[in-house]
Amino acid sequence: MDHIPTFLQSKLSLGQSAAAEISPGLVSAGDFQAILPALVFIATGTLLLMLDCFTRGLSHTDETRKNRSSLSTAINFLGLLGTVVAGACACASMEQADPSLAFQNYIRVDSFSSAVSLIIILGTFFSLLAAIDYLKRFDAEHGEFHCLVHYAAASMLLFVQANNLIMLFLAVETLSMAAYLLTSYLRDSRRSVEGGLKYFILGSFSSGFLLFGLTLVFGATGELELQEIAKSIAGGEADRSLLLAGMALTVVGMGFKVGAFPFHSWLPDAYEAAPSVATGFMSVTVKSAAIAVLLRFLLLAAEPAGEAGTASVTEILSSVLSLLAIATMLFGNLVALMQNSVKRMLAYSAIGHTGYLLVGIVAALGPGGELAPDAVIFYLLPYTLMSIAVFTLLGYMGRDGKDRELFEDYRGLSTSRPALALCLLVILVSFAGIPPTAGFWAKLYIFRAAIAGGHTWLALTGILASIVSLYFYLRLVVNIYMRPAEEELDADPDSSLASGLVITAAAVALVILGLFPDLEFGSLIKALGK
Amino acid sequence: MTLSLDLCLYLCAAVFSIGVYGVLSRQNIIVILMSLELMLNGVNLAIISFGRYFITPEGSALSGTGASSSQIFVIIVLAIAAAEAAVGLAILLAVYRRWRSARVSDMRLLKG
Amino acid sequence: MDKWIFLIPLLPFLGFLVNGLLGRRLGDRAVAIIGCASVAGAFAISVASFMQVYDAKPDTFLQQDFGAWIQAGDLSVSFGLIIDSLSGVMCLVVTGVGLLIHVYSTGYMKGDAGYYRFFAYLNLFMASMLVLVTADNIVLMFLGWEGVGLCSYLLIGFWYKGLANCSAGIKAFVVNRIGDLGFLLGIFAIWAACGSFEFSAIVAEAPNIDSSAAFWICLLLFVGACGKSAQIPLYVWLPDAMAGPTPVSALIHAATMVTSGVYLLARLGPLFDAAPGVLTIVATIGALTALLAALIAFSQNDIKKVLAYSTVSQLGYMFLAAGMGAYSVAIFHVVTHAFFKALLFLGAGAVIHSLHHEQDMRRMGGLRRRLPWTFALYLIGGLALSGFPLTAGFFSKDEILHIAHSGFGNIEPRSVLWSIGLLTALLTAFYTFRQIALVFFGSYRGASEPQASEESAAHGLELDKVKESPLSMRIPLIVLAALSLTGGFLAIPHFLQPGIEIPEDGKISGLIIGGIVSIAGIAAALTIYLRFPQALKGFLSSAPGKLAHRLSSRKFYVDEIYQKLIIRPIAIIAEICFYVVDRLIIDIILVHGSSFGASALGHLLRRLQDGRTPTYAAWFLAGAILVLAVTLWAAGG
Amino acid sequence: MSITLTLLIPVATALLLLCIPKDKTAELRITALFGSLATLAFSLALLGGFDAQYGAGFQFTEKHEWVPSLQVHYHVGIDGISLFLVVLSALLTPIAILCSWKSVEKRVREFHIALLLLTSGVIGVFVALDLLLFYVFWEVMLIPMYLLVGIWGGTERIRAAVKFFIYTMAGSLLMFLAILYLYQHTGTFSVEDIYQKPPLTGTAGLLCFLAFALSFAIKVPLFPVHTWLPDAHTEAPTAGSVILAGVLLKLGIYGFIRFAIPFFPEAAVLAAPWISVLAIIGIIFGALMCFVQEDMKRLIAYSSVSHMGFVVLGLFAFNEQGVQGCVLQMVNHGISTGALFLLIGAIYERRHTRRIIDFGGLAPVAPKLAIIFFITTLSSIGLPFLNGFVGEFLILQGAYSRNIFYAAFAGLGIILGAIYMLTLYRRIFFGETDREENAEMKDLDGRELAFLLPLVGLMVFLGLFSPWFTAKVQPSIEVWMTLLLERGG
Repeated sequence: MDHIPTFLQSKLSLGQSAAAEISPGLVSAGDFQAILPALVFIATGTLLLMLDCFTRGLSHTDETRKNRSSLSTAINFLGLLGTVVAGACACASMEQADPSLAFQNYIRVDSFSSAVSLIIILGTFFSLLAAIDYLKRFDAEHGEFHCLVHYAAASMLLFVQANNLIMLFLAVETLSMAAYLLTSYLRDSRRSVEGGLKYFILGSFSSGFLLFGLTLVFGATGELELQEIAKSIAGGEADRSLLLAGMALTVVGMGFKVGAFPFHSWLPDAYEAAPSVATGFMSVTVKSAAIAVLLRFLLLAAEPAGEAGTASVTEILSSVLSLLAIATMLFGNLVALMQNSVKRMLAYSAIGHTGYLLVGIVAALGPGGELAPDAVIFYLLPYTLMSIAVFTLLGYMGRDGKDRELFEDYRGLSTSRPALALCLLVILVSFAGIPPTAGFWAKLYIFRAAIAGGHTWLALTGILASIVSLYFYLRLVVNIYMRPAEEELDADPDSSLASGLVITAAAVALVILGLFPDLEFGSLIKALGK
Repeated sequence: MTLSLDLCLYLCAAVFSIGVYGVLSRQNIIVILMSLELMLNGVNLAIISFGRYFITPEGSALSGTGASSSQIFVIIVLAIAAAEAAVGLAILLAVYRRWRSARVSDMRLLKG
Repeated sequence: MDKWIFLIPLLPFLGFLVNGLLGRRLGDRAVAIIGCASVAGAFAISVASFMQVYDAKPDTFLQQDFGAWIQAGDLSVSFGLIIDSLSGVMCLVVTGVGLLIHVYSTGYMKGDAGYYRFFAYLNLFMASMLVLVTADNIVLMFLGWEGVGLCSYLLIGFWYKGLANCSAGIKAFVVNRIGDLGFLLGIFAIWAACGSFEFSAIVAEAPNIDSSAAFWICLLLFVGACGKSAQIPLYVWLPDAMAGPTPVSALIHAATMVTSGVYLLARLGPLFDAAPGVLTIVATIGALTALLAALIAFSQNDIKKVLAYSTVSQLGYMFLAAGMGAYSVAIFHVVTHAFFKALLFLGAGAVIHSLHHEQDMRRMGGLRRRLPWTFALYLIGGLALSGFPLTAGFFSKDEILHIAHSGFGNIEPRSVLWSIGLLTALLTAFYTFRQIALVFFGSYRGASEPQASEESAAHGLELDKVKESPLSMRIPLIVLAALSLTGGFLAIPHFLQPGIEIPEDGKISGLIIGGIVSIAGIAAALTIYLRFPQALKGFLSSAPGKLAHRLSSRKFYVDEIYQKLIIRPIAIIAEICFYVVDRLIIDIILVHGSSFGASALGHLLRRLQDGRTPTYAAWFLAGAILVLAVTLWAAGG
Repeated sequence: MSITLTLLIPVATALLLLCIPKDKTAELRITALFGSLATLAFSLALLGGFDAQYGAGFQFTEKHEWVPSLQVHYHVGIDGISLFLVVLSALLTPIAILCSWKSVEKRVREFHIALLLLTSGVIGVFVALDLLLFYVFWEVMLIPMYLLVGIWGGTERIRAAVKFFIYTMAGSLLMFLAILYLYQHTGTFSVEDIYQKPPLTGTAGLLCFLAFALSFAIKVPLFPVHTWLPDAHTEAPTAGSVILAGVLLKLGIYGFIRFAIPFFPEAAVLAAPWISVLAIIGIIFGALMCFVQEDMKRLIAYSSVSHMGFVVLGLFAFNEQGVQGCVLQMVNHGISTGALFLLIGAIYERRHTRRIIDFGGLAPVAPKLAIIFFITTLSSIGLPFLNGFVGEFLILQGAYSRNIFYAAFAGLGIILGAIYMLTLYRRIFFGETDREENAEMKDLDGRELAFLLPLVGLMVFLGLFSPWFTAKVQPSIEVWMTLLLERGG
């Protein structure tokens, strides 16, 4: 990672050249190519919705169960296929090194957005895979699930690619709406709908702040396009206090999406409420997208260096974010310490991980920050694998329509399911950031970037938070490995192949990535391409 | 008489704040939904004000794409607000079916 | 001969290995043969080496080096052995007395379940002692030094079923270790000062060492010597060491090991000469120890305890001599003391053996008729110890007193110490013959007197069942008795320090005074205990008599003082450290405290999440306002 | 290649074990044993091929690119200091497997896998010449150890395991931060390269040193961060205790030697008196703790605190004798304390109690046990003729040269050591055999002798022929001292 990310190198020059290329009123094929993965998601999502709608009567009549199951097989298959195709498209776009703009600069495709897109697609794929078992077991095989996931994925891809405030807001809202619905997906469950409601109210509330922030930025600079905003700020044309207020509110809004303290409060409840597969999906993809966008927004839209004497916008935002990062890391990990439910513990630990990611963002904003974006991307990858796997496990453990979420429920897992326990051990070790797993390198890159940027205190706080986090990850290990089961876990549910696949694949990937951390996305894709 | 930008912004801030207050203080989910709409509309007002501000008396744009874009922005926000309201009501229905209540503070299963 | 001196320690060591590993299968007879033969071999080689050294010119020695033992940087310690006049004499004493005691033990230990173990330990002891004596460097000497300490521990606790024996062993080992720490530090100081551990190099370097360094080196080494040779304040272990089998007491705790402190001083004589301050301390401690132990010996009732305190007292004499710079005289006393004290111990052993392990003198008496041989031999030993004219003890002890009185070399006369020494000589004669009177004269009390302690094994043995011990035990006694009578005529000081000049004036008068004192003591004891026991009882029941007796019999409360001032506090400190420092402060307050703090904080923060959406929104709003405020404040500032 | 093979064989064996059905315990044990013996053979090959006169630098080095973007390399090699530690680690593994032959009944396969992975991790720490590689091994080995304590340990095992893990991780995470800081400063993870760069000085250097030192001090363990050790030792299965005492504690010292001190010489010299004082407190404190213990394993654990204090003291004397003694004493302590744990394990296997008060009079019942225990005790209290003395002698000589009071106070530990060890011995083996269970106790069998006698042999061998050892270490120590001087220590 010794190179400066390409998207950053061409940051300003691109703005100028792109401006010359604008040909108003025309939508070219290239434009569609740029958003192809998102289009594939939208297309499959719509197709699945149609399929579900027009066959719903079929599935609810007294027709044989066979029909119903073949229908869901078809839906599952289609969903996964769509994801794979989208992934392939994203891989293809990864090939092109130079950033490109589309739809009158509303969309910007560069290596950063492609990398994050791939992570999102990966997360989507794994979630859909895990959902096959889960939905069957919880008898919740409605077509909307796939449709919602696909739409959410599509909006996340657009979110990541957004180069314009309007696009940004549009994408984040569609994404959020899908997420609200996913949370309350188990609509017969009180918890699920309660979580959905809370998520919705607070989400909309934060959207208001986000929109206000974006508006103020727009008002201060007169621009909607990120590069133009940067230029305007650099040129000193922008109204400084208006701009700062706007940036601050944007950070608040985005802070909500990533789950930073004190904007986190929706997160534990929503995570607990949502069906485990959906929690896994949201926890990785929504967070990845939001973190990526926050980083991109701050990098692209803020001016590179401040005038002498006054603190630059970047510097101010960076110190605000440092405070948020510290609070988030400590809060998440400390509260996770006190949870009795594994799912809630994971929710709080997710908040903690947000804190680490914010450290990466802070590092990216400062001098010497060219390492940080890659560090953030690298962090997202193992995080995606770990989260999905562990939420899949939560789903797998569920029996009779109930989650088994307490720590005690995991006792003796290592004797009844040794292979699964081993995978889980790997995953938890990775969560704790211990080699030889990918989680270790993720933390390494982040903290290294922080130290390179002179944010040693942030790194120190991160280390302290990590020490706290050891305890609750270990607590699960203790229950799995060291305490005998009070009651034998029932036999494997008939459908657990996909869950097992997800967990195993994640564990193996984490180890491989831990042993060969230089297998970055880029090189991986290149290796596949050749 | 021309409305100065500052005045417009104060107005929209006030509308936004009323919305915020509503969300914070109201128990009825319907009212909260309305308050949320109020927040978005307050911001909408600001966008429009900015758009107007970016157009000089001569009718040409003061800066960049701002002036025309603001109108697009507003329309999109309106659309989003509508969609959001739909989603919100859907969730509200589900909640009401399960909880037989529309008081937001009743839902306290998830906490801690 | 110099090719073979390594066999001196090695033969007993091989004996140890064979007996220790195979002894159980070999049977008692073979064990005894191996044990004695290995020591006899060592004795033979010692004699041969000694003759070679003796015949040759002064300052010759035999040396053998077997390469490095410890090496680090410029520090190097080798396995090097040396036989010169000093170590030659010591070798002879050690192997000679050792051989006799081995022979004696074959009879004494007969039938004991740990027969092979006993001989293995004894052989190991011989090996260590011989390493100690023949080492050519101080670190190797330390190996022997610790080795004999270990064997002492093992042999004191030989009858390990009695926990008291084991505790006595531990006490001996630990008190020795305290001295050893001083010794070790002294070794380090020597290396710092001389850059070498070899005796020859140290002695050569001794005059160049600056005086304060020399003072500290010698003081530290003397601490080591105090431990091993049972001087104040580290003498307390020796009386307890009598828990071991009697041959052990004779060999280790009288004849050989306990004298190694004196040997150390003699070895490094020139070094100590460079530290006159330490010599004063040595002489003073020696004299005081001699007196104190003699006073305690007065009222002991255990036959071996009397001898043990007497040993401490005699060692005091040796240190007095060494403190006067007359190392050769000290060694002279070591040699004669080895003879007569071994004789006494073995004689006491014979008595004990005959009485089936009865050690309490109050339950003895009148044994001279039943045990005529033992009585005669014991009497010779007693005379020698009392310094009866022309016995071995007479010459060596009076030489010491004479030197103290007249000064030696550069050392001024120390008349106070001399008078203490003289007083002690009187006391020595007195308590020795008190013992003889109690054991051999009077009437037998074994059947009547109630048992003094539960440990004594004999249960009212009838006098006519008391039998003389076997021949294997008697022969060594005879040899030792002969040596005790004639040993005084060996001119050891002149052999060891060829240029020695013991001031002649007043020597004869000194001898006469010594003789008179000794005879006076003997006479007094015999008179009081045999003729006027009632007067004694009268005196003891008077107030000053009671006090004196109590002080003496309770050993001046030294053990109790140590217990109160050192051992108890350490135990209390250990408890406090464990429960307060380790458990409470470090583990509970700091370690668990920090985790508890984290949990408490977590618990507190958790309450933010109260489940009510408006609360959540309020926190959100507060956060937003805070972020806004910080941003604008930072921009303004 | 030999180092890599030594590292990989345990891992390969562990993978092989995964292929054997879990109920075939005999096959599992034999496979693990052979794997560990092969590791031992390779480590002995290293010992045989080691060239004491090689001069500066490391031998058997291998260097391959691992993470190019960070310039992390798979760079391994050994010098005289790490040589014997590698051999010791490889030696203790088959012993640990043998001593668990009967005592570990549950989850045999996982047990051996954990043990073998632990071996690899530990050896990796000793051979790594890349700071990050070192750190990876350093943490990797924690997990198997954690599981060993937590799964196969005694009644309080979970608490002990978690305490062990969090204690050590807390230290090592701070070190992790310091490693990254150092990397930022020097731009490399290569240990040899860092040796060549100008050292970090001032506050930054001091803080980094402290972070390293804390991590290593916890592992050693140095007073006052030792409280995890008694718990971990007491609860760990015998094999775990053996490896823990024999090897894991050495990692801390090794870390000081290889990393903390040469990286930050200025800070190390500044901190040396403080650390020495802590070491001395540890020596005395650990020994005093032994007086109060009721559980023999816990007693030995506290005695380890005391002994490791000596080792630290020798190291921070910063002279040839002290460092030489430190290296030697590390190995000595591994052998003798390892043997003590094995013996206590053997007793526990027979009597299922470790409370000292339950014993007494074992000497006539189990003479072989008594003799070996006694020799080990003597080795532990530093009796000349056995290994412990040479190490302690050199350490104290080194400490004396640094400051006479260090040696004097540390020497108290020797006295106290004699008291508690001999008392322990007395309480277990001497006295009347008054309990029936004790009277019926079996003596050591052939299997136990097979792993105890080599250790006893080593005690005697190192006690008599220590130059064989020190000659191999000496050149490396000279290089180390020069390095320290060059870097301003």
